[in-house]
Amino acid sequence: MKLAKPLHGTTTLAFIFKKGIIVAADSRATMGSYISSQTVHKILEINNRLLATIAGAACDCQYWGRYLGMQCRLYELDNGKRITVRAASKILSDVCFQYKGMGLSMGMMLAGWDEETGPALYYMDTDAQRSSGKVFSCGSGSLYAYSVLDDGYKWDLEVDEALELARRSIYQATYRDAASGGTVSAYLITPDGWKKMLGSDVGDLHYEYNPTQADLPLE
Amino acid sequence: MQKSTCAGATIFLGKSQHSTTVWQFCSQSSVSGCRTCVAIAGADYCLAAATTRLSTGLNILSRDANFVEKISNHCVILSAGCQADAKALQKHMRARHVMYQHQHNKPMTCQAVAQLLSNTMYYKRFFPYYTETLCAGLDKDGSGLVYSYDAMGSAGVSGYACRGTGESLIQPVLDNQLMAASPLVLPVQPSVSHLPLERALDILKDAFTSAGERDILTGDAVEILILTKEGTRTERMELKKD
Amino acid sequence: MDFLMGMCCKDFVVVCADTNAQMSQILTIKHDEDKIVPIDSHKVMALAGQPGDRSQFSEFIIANVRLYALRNSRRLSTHAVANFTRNELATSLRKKPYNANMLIAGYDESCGPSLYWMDYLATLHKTNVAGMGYGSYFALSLFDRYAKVDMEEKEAVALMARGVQEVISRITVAPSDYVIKVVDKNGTRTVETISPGHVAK
Amino acid sequence: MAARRYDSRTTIFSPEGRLYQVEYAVEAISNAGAAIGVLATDGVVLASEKKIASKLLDTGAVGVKREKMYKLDDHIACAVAGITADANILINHCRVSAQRYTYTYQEPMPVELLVRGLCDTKQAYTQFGGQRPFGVAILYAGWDEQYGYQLYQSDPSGNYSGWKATAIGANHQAATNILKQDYNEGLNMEEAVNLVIKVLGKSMDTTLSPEKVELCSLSRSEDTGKITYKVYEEQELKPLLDAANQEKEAGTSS
Repeated sequence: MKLAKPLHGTTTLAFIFKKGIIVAADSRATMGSYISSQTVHKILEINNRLLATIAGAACDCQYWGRYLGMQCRLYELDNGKRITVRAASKILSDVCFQYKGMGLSMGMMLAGWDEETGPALYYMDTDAQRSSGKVFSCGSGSLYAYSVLDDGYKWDLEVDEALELARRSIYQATYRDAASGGTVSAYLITPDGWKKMLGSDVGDLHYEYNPTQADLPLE
Repeated sequence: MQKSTCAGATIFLGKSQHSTTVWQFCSQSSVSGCRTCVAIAGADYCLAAATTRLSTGLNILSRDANFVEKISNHCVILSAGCQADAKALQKHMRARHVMYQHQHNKPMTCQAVAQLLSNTMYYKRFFPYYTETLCAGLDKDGSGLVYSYDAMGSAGVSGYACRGTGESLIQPVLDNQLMAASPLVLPVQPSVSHLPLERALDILKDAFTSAGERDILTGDAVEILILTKEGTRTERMELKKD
Repeated sequence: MDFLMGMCCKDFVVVCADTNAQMSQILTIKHDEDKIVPIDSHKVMALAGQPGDRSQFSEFIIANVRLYALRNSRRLSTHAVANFTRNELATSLRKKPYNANMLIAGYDESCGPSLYWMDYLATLHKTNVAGMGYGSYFALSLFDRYAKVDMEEKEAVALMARGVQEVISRITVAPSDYVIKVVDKNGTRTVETISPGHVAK
Repeated sequence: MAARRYDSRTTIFSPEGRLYQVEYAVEAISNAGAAIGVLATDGVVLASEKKIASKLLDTGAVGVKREKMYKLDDHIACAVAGITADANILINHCRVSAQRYTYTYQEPMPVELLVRGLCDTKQAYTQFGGQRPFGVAILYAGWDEQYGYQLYQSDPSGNYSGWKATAIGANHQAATNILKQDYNEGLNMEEAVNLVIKVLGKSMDTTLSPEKVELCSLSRSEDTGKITYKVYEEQELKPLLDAANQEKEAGTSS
């Protein structure tokens, strides 16, 4: 019997650019070599302004993601305004620090558009590391995703270019990383909130990117 | 040093060692419990089935054990894995449901049971219920819902699911027969082929029969609950007794 | 792979730290992580160690130092901050240790600039030259050779930049980006950032 | 009689908004031996009157010889007026907090911090029920880096304040009046010692004598930075007291 559904076989990424924030992820969950799900929601919709990507143990990410959603709502009720990404990420990071060394396993990115300061993106994990930044990727496929992402990233990308960059990065990661796969989902965050922009099955994507035998990458 | 992005080698090494001990404790060899359970959601029904064999390692303790807990007329919980933990979890959920009814004067929706189940299981994050659980039922319109969990309560909603030792045998069959597009795909496409009840029941029975042929721990009989808006009925299908 | 160094001269103290945030030994996720955090206008704390412990511990110390200033309308001296920090680190060492090494640099009205070195075991040492991490092997001998107590700020910063260059060229796993800050009677300021390898987009 | 209903508990206000128990505690101190402090440019001087209850009391015994003056840390000393037993508790509190501060910060505790810390404790006893307030007023003399020489006074209510010269205990009203007249800005330690003894002599009912008077000073060497807490021994004290007694006599006879 398998106890936890580890999502460390995962590729997630997020980046800020001129027009907003792109958040993208694959959807595979594995237990050892068994694919336990191809339809995991690795981008949690914390509320209608905040998105979190998850990697690590699914149960930890889901539970604490839910907890974060609750805390964010309570903050809104207490203060009459939306919580900043910075504050929300600190809530989660403090939880991680509190449980440090006890076996929790999460690698998350939190993205959203703050009312006063604009787009914000944080990376945090169960070592209680927490960093803000413009470009992050997380999970076992992140190294593959990073190189494609870094190569194509520019501040003044158009929205469709950015979405394509995200999709391509995740796709390339699923191509090399056996633990990543399923569907590429991509969201766009703007001042109005998030919107799911893409959902592409990696199986179809492969033939879309490589329509003929000649297009296939060098083996 | 502390972690590696490549499959989090260090973190998960520690973790899988932990899981292995748990494994040794509660998997096929020693702990008694249900072995295989399946749930299938349809447009106007939900099927929930579990084998009735209770076994400890290779010893069969009972051929007529019950592993499906009916929480309400439109929600059941099925658990594979350690029987003691499964019963503890199911009884706890039933008690919570009774309390809910006293407080709210109505039964819990299947969605609420599913969420409560997830929190209940995560509550024991550091000493989990050694069970893989399914929550199957109907929404307020009478169409089927299936939620599946790992031991610590991570939940996924799907049209059908299998848990237990038969999972790797039955799940691919269900995928083949029932899976459509991924629910994550845009533009949205139907992700489950909703079969007529009789057809789904046939597939379910065939799947168990086949699993019984190849899995030494699946056998004896299958208890099948058929939940519809009109009510719940139980079917029993005999499997080979070997 | 964190790298810190510090140098205390007659009228000022210079501190340098790398600015890389790593997710693992082989992955840098950020090139502008400021590891030299201000304690108050005339004190800074440069930290190395586990990222989580680093930030949690420094936030805790800074909050307490600020609380003291508010409660008592009086600032703690650099000496007091260093000893307070040591005390907290030593206390938690036997319970829930913080894996954080640090340099504390400050300028006091009464006694001028000062620099303290402290490791995660709460060893505290007041010194005029300090280094933390593998880079310190190179930086320290360079300081021993060239550093003088009456150096101009410019000279000191230049010497520190030479230390960074040496670290980059000799250490196989050297961080790619650095920042140098100065603390003197006018407060704290960033004087130089060094990013030879990384091209920011 | 009206007060009766409101004075049995420390934490209950009377309809006039007074805390009788606290006021009674302040009253108790007015009957205790006086203590006087004067701030000088180069130090702080404290003096106090000891009441000798019986001829048989051994004035050389440890607890009796130094009954009013206590060193709290290297740089802080105090004189107490009131119930000595209560004072002992508070003094211990001060000493522990001073050492704890040094332990944490490796530098001497600022004087006001110590005074405030103690007054927080005193205050608590006027607010939380079940216990009586401390029947002690204290004069603190100290030196720190930021404010130099300082003189503070605190009473059972937990109020504290800084002074150039002040008095607590029996006849403190009279003593402060004299201090007001005779205190000169910028006086030095020697002048401060004389002033303190003069005021003590005038406010005491009897003549000054070494077994009835305690005198101490706190000063810092400019060269070494070392702070000296000095308690005047009998041979040093006697000539000063005799001179004051003579002056007092001369004053009354003329």
